[in-house]
Amino acid sequence: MEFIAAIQSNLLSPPVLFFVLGVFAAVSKSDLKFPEALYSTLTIYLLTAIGFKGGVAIQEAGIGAVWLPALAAMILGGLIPLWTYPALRKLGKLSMADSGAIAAHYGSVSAVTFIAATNFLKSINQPYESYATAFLAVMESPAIIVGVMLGKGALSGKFSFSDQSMRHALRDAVLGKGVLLLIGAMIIGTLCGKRGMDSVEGFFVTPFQGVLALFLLEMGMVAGRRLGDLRKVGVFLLIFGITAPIVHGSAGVLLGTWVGLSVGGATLLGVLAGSASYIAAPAAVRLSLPEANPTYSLTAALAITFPFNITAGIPLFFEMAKLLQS
Amino acid sequence: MEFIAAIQSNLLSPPVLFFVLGVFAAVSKSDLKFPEALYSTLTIYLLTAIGFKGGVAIQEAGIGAVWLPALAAMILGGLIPLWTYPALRKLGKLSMADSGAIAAHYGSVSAVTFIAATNFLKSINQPYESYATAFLAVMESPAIIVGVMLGKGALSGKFSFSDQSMRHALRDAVLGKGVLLLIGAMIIGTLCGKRGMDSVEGFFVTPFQGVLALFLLEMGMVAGRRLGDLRKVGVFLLIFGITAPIVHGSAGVLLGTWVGLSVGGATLLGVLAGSASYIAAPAAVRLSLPEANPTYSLTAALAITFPFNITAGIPLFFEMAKLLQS
Amino acid sequence: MEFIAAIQSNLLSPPVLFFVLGVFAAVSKSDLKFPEALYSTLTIYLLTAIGFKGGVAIQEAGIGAVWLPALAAMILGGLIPLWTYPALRKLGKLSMADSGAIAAHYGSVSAVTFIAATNFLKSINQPYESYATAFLAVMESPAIIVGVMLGKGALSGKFSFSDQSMRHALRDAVLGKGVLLLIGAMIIGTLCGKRGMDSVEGFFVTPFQGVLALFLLEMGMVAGRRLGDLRKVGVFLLIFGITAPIVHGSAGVLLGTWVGLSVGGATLLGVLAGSASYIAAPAAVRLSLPEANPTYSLTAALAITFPFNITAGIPLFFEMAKLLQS
Amino acid sequence: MKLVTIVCEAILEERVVELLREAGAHGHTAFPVHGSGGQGERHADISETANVQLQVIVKPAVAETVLARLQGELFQQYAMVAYESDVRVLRPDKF
Amino acid sequence: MKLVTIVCEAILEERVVELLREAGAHGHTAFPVHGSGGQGERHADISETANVQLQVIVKPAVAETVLARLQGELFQQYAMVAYESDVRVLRPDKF
Amino acid sequence: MKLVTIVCEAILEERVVELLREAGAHGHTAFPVHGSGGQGERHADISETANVQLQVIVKPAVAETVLARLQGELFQQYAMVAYESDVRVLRPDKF
Ligand SMILES: Nc1ncnc2c1ncn2[C@@H]1O[C@H](COP(=O)(O)O)[C@@H](O)[C@H]1O
Ligand SMILES: Nc1ncnc2c1ncn2[C@@H]1O[C@H](COP(=O)(O)O)[C@@H](O)[C@H]1O
Ligand SMILES: Nc1ncnc2c1ncn2[C@@H]1O[C@H](COP(=O)(O)O)[C@@H](O)[C@H]1O
Ligand code: NA
Ligand code: NA
Ligand code: NA
Repeated sequence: MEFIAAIQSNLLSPPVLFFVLGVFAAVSKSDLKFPEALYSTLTIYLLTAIGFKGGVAIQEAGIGAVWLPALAAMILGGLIPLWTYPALRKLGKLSMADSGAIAAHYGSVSAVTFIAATNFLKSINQPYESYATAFLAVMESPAIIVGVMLGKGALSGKFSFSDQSMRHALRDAVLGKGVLLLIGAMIIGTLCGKRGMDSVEGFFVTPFQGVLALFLLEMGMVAGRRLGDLRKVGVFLLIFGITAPIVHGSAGVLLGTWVGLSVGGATLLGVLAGSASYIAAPAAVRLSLPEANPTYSLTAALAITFPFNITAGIPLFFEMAKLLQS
Repeated sequence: MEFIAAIQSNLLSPPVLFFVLGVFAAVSKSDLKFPEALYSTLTIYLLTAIGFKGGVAIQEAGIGAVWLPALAAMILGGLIPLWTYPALRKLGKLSMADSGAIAAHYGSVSAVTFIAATNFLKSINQPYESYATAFLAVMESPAIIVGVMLGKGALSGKFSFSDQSMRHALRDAVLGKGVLLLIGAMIIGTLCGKRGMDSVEGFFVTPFQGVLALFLLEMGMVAGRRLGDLRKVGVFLLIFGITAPIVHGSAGVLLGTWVGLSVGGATLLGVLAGSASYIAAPAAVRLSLPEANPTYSLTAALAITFPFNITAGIPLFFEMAKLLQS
Repeated sequence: MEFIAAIQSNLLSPPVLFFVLGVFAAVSKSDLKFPEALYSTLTIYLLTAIGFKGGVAIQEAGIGAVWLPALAAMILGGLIPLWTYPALRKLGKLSMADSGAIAAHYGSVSAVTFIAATNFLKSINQPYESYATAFLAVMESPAIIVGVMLGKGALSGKFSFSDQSMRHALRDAVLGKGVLLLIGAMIIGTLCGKRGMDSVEGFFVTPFQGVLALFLLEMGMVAGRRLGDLRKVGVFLLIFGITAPIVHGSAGVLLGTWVGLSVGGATLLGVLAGSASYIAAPAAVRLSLPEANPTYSLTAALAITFPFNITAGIPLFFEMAKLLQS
Repeated sequence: MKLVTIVCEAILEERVVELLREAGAHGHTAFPVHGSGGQGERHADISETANVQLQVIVKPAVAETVLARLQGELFQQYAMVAYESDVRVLRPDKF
Repeated sequence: MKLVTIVCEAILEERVVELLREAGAHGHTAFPVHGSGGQGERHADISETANVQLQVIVKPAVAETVLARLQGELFQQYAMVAYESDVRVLRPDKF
Repeated sequence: MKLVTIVCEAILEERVVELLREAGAHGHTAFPVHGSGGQGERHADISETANVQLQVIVKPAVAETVLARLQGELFQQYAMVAYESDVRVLRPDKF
């Protein structure tokens, strides 16, 4: 009952509804188009805003409280490709490159899904560790590196670290704009603390939810354009796109509970583990695993897993965490 | 006396003054230039913001209170071209296409003029039906369709619905970004209601007036570049650009009063009827009536009628509504 | 002691730290890139916001209180190139054009440095004349005109006002977007006053500090890309880039105190005099003194003087003003 | 192989792309531009007055069709310029 | 007909357009670009370092004038590249 | 002199510029574009699907190297088109 109510309240929030509007705009072939500059600007804004807020939260909680769950989150991110990859190879009969690419996307994380989850928790007045943004920041890179190594043949010994495209992938995973802005803003937030926050709150906090809604309008259009590709990716990836978040999300909730996070914090770790990247991973993977078909990973991440998480996944992981900690 | 004061307070508001600054920038050939991406972003922002706010207002008022005046507004929009077109043909000796194009612009509406009018009402503490945005949304399309039909020879039987360019016009009038964002955001606002508004108020409400001022700076530049065209459009269109808003505005005020709107609401319907579109109409009309000279319609709408409405028209329609309902 | 604390508080503010992040992004060759449209938008926003706020302050203080210090500021701006130019010619052995170009940059002013200074004063609760923006506005142009004249050979009589490129420089110095937006918004603010401010505060004030932080992220990237040029500009310009702000800043503080400004106001005049332009001057100078190497002026202004002012210069000028007025 | 370049009002983009496809082109490249011409200045800041430049690599026969159709259907009524030049492509069978 | 392409510092745009008009061109097309050359890298994020590409279709004689004037008046002092190629246009009398 | 034009996925820009430099080009010009081709539509609104167009003026021998390396290293795996044409440049020794 409560679960249904939670889903409902999640569905009727501006970000989700603007996502639906974006899908409609794409499907109906409206002439609505976001300029590229707006998309990058929204990305830059969202990443610096959550990074900065997370940093302030870390400063308040103290690094001592953060490092253990952050380390656990990071390890989880790096491990996910290790079971995702063989599953895609064996069950999905996908190529090495495609399996590595998809594994990289699913081990990495989606910032927007994370924000939607914090909104959900706030809307039902569920407290959570607000330094959880740190998990988001440290989970972006490891899976990309591991996934690319697998996709390049690490298991069959074909892979070498000195490979030029591997160097590109490493640099992108570590210095790519996503990671740089998140971690950079987080460090700035940690250094500035509450006092710095007071000065920039009117920009990084006040309009945040509305900016997110606008961003999701655009994401809806991008996802809507990919709906036609659903047929191309086949039934296996469709099932994978829903099973993977459930499995990874459960693992995240379990791990979160185990390292001592609250119900809210464990939910967030579940959401992160269950989410798939579509900002950091695609560029790094495209450059280093060019044989992989980006249609597979992007369509699965953006047109299947993202909508699933934002509607059903978030409340699901929350109910799991509640159950586990009751 | 009061009328003069009302005009004055309207003239000394940031949006109007930024419009003037924009005109100056264009006329003085300053190197100030807005990037295209900024203009689209401002448009997207303003349309979603007023749509969303309107939707929340509709939810609060109940659809029962809205449908009748909205229907009246829609019909008025569709009717305006029916007298504007023959006037332009007979009195202005304009071609079929030009007459249809201008009629479409003047039957459709200007969102920015509407916002300026709500600002004016707020500044003099005059209450109004805040669901009036619904009128704005439903008045965008009908006149475009009717105007294009007339311009394509509907009166002389030359016109057919299966015409390819007519299909383009219909799609643009109904799925064009203006209508899509306005109606889409309105529906989202209706679904989310007050609670959704609370979460996005810091984006859709707090900075709204300032964003409008910035937008008008750009509109001023666009209008300023058209000032040179005033000579080309001739005296007839100059007179038309001031007569049309007065006539249509009066009709709107009358109709609004008749369907039971308050002084504020009737003023707004007057402003909508009296305003001419320069966002939705130009693209749809250009594609479907290519023989029409866009200089005529755009210069009249943007460089004559828009400044007239924003300075004199709004207080005029307000005084009319007050007189009528006193 | 206090001086150290002031520097520290200045260093740990979001704008300064985001600047550092930008430098890091450029130096580490991250793929972070701001779209051009975002940079222009931020510039337009910052200039209109400070102009408007300054105008409201002028209206509150009355033009009578503003004109004298503003005139003094303007004259100071025009004089600075007169000693900077010979110093660059004689001591730096730079060409006529290069000396004129650099003199123009250092006589003109940096809006962002000015804002950082007002932030600094606010953070230590030091009051200042809030109409000081007027100084910023009037100090942009004179030095550009004087510097260009010097660079074109005014001293050796080679120069003529009817020169085509001189006309370009004059127009750019007076109608360039920087000056136009600043002065335009200031006049609008003066006309609207407090009441106009109330309506647009949510846009021009609330998010201002955060927008500044974002802008400095971009400035950091631009400065970071110039770090490599530090070697090219040579030791002399390095020393000049730190000496000039100290000398000019001291002159500004003295002059400010002399015309009756408070400690805060004298600090701001010092900061303006000590700052070097990198928005208005570069374009005007490039067009009118093409023989000048822009690497010299831009690198000195942006990669040496700007970071110096924002970290050490601002607190230094403040301590000077305090000492002088105690 | 021929490179056909078309500069026209931005709102025509979709329609011209359709025309190119019908004429036998297998791809195209486009980007926003501004400019001036017989119909006056066209500024890029608002989409109503912006231009777009389309470039398409096609076989000579397709180039003929494209130019003929542009001339017949759009040249009279819209701000527009089109021209053709020779290019050497890799993988000519692709076009 | 000749297509003259000019890549130069963005702040020169107005001045080059003036030069083109004086040389006898009846229109032009322009758009922002970035790049690198003898004068180093030119990034598009701030207008001070951005480039612009101008394209203009003109009669061969006008092309000569344009290139000669560019060489004489601007090449020494600004980051700039210009080249010319042959194109076949519809309605040649327009240019 | 030859003008080589390359249209490819935006994320490849840095890598292609590197390749051009290695092949002997002394500069390049680039700008964002969108389009369609064998690998489907490429929209410019998000950088993941955006294209970039690179233009480079080089000596004929360098053009050969560039096209050969593009064909060998990138054509199989990425959305990409490249072509070459003749241009007449001012100051040919610059390229
Ligand atoms: N001579 C020309 N060279 C290059 N581009 C041109 C030329 N003439 C026109 N154009 C472009 O084509 C568009 C439409 O031209 P028009 O129909 O002559 O107004 C202009 O806005 C320019 O972008
Ligand atoms: N070989 C080249 N091929 C294409 N574009 C070039 C080339 N060299 C220079 N450019 C462009 O012209 C601009 C100015 O060149 P330069 O004056 O050599 O610095 C550069 O920023 C590039 O956009
Ligand atoms: N025939 C063509 N004419 C012009 N541009 C093309 C053509 N085919 C492909 N392109 C461009 O090259 C990109 C990659 O092409 P493709 O690898 O065929 O998908 C497309 O997105 C277009 O921007
Ligand atoms: Na994940
Ligand atoms: Na109307
Ligand atoms: Na100065």
